[in-house]
Amino acid sequence: MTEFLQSTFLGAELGWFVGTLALILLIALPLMLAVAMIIYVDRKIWAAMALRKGPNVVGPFGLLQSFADGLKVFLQETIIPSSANKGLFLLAPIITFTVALLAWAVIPFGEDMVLANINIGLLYILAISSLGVYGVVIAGWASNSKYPFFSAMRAAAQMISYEVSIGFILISVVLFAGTFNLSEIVLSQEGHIFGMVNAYGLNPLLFPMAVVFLIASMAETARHPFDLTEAESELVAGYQTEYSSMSFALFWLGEYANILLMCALNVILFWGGWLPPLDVDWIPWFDIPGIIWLFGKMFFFFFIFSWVMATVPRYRYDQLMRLGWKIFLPLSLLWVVLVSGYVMIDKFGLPL
Amino acid sequence: MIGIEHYLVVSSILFVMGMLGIFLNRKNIIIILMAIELILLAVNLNFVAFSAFLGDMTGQVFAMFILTVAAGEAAIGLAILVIYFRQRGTIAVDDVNRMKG
Amino acid sequence: MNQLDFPILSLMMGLPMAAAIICLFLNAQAARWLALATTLALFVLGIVLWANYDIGGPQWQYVERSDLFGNFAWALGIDGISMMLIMLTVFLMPICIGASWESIQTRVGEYMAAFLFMEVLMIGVFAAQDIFLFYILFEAGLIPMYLIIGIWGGANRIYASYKFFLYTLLGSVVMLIAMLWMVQDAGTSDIPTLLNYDFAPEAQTWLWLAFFASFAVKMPMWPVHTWLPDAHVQAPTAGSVILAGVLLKMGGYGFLRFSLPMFPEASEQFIWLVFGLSMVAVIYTSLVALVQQDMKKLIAYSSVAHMAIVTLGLFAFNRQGIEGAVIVMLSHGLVSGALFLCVGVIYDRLHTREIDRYGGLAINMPKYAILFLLFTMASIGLPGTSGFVGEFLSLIGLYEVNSWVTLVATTGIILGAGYMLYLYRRVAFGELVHEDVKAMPDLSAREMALLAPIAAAVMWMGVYPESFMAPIRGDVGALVARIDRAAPEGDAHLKMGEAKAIAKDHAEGEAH
Amino acid sequence: MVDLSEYAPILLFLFVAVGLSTAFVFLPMGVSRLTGTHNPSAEKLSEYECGFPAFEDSRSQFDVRFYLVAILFIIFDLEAAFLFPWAVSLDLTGWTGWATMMVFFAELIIGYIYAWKIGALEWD
Amino acid sequence: MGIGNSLWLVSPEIFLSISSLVLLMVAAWGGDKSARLVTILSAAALFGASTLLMSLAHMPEFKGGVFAFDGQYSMDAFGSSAKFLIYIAAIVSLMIAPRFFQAGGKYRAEYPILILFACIGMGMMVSATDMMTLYIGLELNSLSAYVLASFIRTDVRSSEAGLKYFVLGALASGMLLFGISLVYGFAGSTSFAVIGETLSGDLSTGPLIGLVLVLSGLAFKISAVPFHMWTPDVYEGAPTPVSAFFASAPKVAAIALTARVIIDAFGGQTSAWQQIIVFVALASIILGAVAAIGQQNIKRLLAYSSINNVGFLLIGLATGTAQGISAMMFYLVVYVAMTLGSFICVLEMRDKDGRPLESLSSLAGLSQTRPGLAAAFAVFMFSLAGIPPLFGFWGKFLVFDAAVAAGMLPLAVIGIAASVIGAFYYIKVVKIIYFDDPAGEIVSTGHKTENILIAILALFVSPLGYLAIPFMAPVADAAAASLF
Repeated sequence: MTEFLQSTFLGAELGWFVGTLALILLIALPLMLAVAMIIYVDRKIWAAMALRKGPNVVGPFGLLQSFADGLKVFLQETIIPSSANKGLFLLAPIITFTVALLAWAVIPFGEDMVLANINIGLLYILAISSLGVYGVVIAGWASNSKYPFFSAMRAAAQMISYEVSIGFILISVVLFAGTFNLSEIVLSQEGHIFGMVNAYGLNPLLFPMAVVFLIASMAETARHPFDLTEAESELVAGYQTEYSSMSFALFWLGEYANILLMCALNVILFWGGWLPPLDVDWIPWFDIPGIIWLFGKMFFFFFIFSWVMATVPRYRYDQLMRLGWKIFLPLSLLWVVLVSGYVMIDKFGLPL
Repeated sequence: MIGIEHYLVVSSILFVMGMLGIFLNRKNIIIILMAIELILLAVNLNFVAFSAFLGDMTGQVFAMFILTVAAGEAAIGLAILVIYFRQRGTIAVDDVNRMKG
Repeated sequence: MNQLDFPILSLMMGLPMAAAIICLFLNAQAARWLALATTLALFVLGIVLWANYDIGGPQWQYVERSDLFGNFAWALGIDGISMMLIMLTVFLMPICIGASWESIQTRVGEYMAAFLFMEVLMIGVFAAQDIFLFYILFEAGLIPMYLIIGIWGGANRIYASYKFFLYTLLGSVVMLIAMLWMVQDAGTSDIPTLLNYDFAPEAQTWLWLAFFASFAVKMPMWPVHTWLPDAHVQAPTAGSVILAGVLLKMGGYGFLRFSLPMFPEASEQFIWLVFGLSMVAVIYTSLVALVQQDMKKLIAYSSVAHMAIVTLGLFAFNRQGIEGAVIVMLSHGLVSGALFLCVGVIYDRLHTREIDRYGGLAINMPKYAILFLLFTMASIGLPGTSGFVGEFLSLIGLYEVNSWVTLVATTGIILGAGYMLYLYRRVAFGELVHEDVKAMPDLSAREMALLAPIAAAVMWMGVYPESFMAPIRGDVGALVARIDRAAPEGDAHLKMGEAKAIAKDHAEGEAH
Repeated sequence: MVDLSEYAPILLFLFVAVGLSTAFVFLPMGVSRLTGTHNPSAEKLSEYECGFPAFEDSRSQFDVRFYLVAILFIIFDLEAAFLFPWAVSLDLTGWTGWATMMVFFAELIIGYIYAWKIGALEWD
Repeated sequence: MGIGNSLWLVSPEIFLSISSLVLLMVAAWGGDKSARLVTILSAAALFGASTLLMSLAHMPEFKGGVFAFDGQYSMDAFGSSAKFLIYIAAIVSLMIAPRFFQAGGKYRAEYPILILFACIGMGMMVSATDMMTLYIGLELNSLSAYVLASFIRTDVRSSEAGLKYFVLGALASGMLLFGISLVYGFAGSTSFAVIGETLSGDLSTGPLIGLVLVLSGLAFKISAVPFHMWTPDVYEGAPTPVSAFFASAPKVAAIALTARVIIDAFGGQTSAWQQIIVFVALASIILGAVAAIGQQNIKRLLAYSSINNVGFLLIGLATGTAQGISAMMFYLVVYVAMTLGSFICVLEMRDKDGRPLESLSSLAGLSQTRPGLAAAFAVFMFSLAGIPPLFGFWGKFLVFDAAVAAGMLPLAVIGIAASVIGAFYYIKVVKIIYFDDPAGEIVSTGHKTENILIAILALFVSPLGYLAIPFMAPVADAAAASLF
């Protein structure tokens, strides 16, 4: 699209600008739409598992429920507590949402369907998602209220605890893929298992990491069962307690955007991204566009997220930290050694 | 086009800001820690810019080392600060005067 | 090795060193006896040294040398001048120990150790043949002296000890730099070699000043003499004796050994400075001495005046002047030491040094009065005492150079007679007014034993100075020959008389 | 110099994202004024507490273990930073590079064990 | 040079690293009960490393100095001798620690391990021939040192010392790094040798600023004026064994490092660095002397004394000649002995409850209550003042000799004249010990280890030390020669 616009009257630079802008909006706007819908899906799934109906009033099957909620919060009054640090208070949701959007810049939706095909995409994702902590901490701090503050501390500690393990897990993948570029990581999974299965996740060596990553990504996004940050019984609504109107909604949006991102990462890193599950020609997998495969897989993972939320009881905070520091971390450390050793033997043979 | 001198100017500004942050700051020790990080940032910018300019990887490797050490430094600094805070109950710069020099 | 075939100088340094260390661990009485025995043994060794000294032999005798490392050697050796000063040291030391026998009651072991250590250093300074060895020993004296003044001194001892320490240190560190440069330039730290090394005249100026800074303080010359009265007043008697008797001589020895022969041109160049300062010293300190109420202070100021005579004599650049200066040094060492002892004697009885508290001592302490008189006269320079010989020779020599300076110096001697006689009158004559003074006993046997040898030596030097002049004659000759090229033209224009037969001995004496 | 043009879209994305979120935050504030829902009162603006005024400073001293977690995170995350370039350059460095990193890893693990043993990882 | 050979060359450091990690595990499992054991083992490890170092240094193939790791690291006489000194100082710091900490509460096993870490860092510092090695070594040392300074967590002064040391140390590292980055940019390499070759002729502004910043950062680490301000506070606040350690081993490392940087990397730029070093040296001597006069705390006094001594050390460096470096190395040995001795004497200052005393006035009359300790203290003070015949004089003598030989007479004259100011406060301490009436505050009896150490150090500093000159001088000369 960019090249096409550059060839028109807009010229090289303006054409690039307009084209890129269009691409960005093409990512950002559907993303917000997707978030709205996924919230609806989420609620529906919980409802189904609890043998309830879920949203079913607004629109057909309640499909427009999220939009109604959106409109409601949009028209609400924005309450800024008198004791809050005003600037920071308003900055926090901006950061959260910006960061949540920004990570999508390097996600490959299909072959060559990526906004910025940078060579260190994985590192970029890691860096950007780390920034998310800022939004939470600033929100908790700026509210100048007890519960948001505690929640922010918990959230920060939780997010960084699991980020450590995630870092090591990513290294395991990178060791296999030999690159940080997300598209290349996806492509390197093509026929990874016996030349047939397009997934690292089924590699016996990486499967545990895939599981750990799935759990860690729940913890990282503070999803149930790790939603200690907004444990209602203890902390009211967590760091968002003092927020209202769209500021509140932005946290919500950001959170779900992050959940989607984590789903996407799970898919891209371990389950073949936009590739069909099996690298075989006798089924017309490849006629289905990659993006559908990607979304389908993501939806599957989101279903797992939702499922877990509906069924698993919440962790205690000490259990949460123990899991992160005493189980996942040593496990992922060990796996880096194992994977790198395997990769080395694979490449160079035994050192003798 | 942006050349090496632009990077140098930016890093120098960062460096000076860090220095001023340390010397002019009379409020909070945390700000000093941040100023130190700013200085290290300036250094890293320098190293990476020079590294790219010279086509020599040493600078980037050095930057990695600096990052690591800066992390260790920040960790130890925070730890000491916590100890100090528990003793004194304040982290204002002007209160660090139990010993007059 | 030398005429005795064993390293007598090292022995003379090692013996008191060992004794000093042992003293630290002994009780009071044992320490006293050990110190006395050691110093007496050293005195005997000194006599051996003198007896075996080959007058007219090589300039440096008893030479011993072992290279230790780099630019530094354990090199010892003496010429006549050194020997006389060593003799002075070993002669005074037993007396010092004796003087402290009863007056020092606290920390006796440490006290004796400090004195013995001082003795090591003093002998070493006069015997050192390596310039750095000289410096180390020269400087090291600070530590024991600082402790002696500070621990066993009077009420105001701390101020005095600081002043003593810092003045002398400041003077000598600059000298160290000069020494470093000299060794760098000449390529050797051997003093005899350096004595004959011609430094560039421009360099000499700076070097001379650096040495001057050290020796002038040590000497002490006006205006850097102010540490001396303080130190003397506060030091215990024996400390004063050793300070006045030997330590001050280090300054004079330094001029004689370093400044003059090594930098003759610079010495000549700065003759005005030395003369100027010395003249001021002679007159000014004499006047100050006149108004002193404290006996020790008075004697201390007289020392400054006497040392000014020494510098005047030394910088006369001729035989009479230099020989006279050496004799004044020896004489002053004895006399001022004796005078301090005299003060110490009555101080021990009354615990005050204030002159007005005494008076009429001639009545109840006749022996003391006689001896005190003898030393007073010697200090004034009465013929027949040692003081006369030295001062007379110095002034003769000085007269050849500058008659005006001589005039001033002579005036100083008259003033000296004034304050010393005034002191004596106030202490010894008049009525016995104070009851406590009346009760003072005369000299004890111990005090007699301390003062009598000095009196004998003073008389000997006054009556037959040749005993003391003979060993130094050759060395002074060598020195004069060395500095002759820079000797200033005098204003006296003396005319040489015909050589008589009797002068022949002298001529031969000079030839060696 | 390195070609950074691939990053230009990200920069543009940043502007767009910031613009979007800022708009989302501030637009409702304007709208609420227009619609008249903007109606602050002292009770409404006070910070949340269970129906009574807060007793204490809300930013009270909290558990030091949060700091400990932060410190541990800094350490481990930075160690991971070393692993990233190593992971993609094993082809070049070979067994030597691998062994070197394993030495590094061993030290890291010793530090980890130490932290574990002295109870830095305990939460209760 | 292959990697195996390189590893062999750094075997002392590797040995220390492995030992320290093993000991860390011992400490983790044994807890505080194992503190004493860990201390002993650490000392043994340092001893082992010294032995290893000596045997390496005496191997014929390493005699002339060889590079390891592609010129990042140099195994030569200079580094070896400095390292040896560092290890010795560290062993002493270990020996004096347990008693001190036990008196004030608990002794923790981390202390010896931190000392070991610092030693590894210092070993790297003195052997570094590349800015990167330099930096890593420096930081390894510094980070351990920050923790050591605040080792008594319950003492507000200790934590404040740690905080100050940390803030200013980090600032110094920042300056040093910025300088290094500039030098790297303009010289195109971080290797000392390459920098030395590239930076010749007149310097343009960029590398000049780099050079100045590098020197400033290093001046911080050696606590030279005008970057000395942390020293008194840190020395006062830190636990005394730690102060003793700071004043000895890291100082050796930092000075040696500075010398190597200056000679190897900036050797061609004598005019650029020499005036800086000369200024810093003189300023350190004078300020170290003047500022010490009013101090009432013995540890602060010793801190100023160390600043003062750094000035003298830098005089040796300022000459830029082999003789000067040799003199500097020699002085370092004597300095370490003197300063360690002084600090151990300070350790002996305890009241009847075993609490440490630090004020000068509590020393009053020590000569009557503890004559042996007093004598040792006096020996150290006089030696620090550079009064002959004590060994401290010889160090100063060599340094000034080198300065004179290099034709830097004004430097020598001002420096030595300023040493007299320094003498003032040293003799003040002696005055308090010997002349004042006993204050009776120090009533503790000596501790065997400390007494033995004091005796050894005092004997070394006493004139008997001169006997060691024939053994030390060739080592110092060889060390200096290996730099050129």
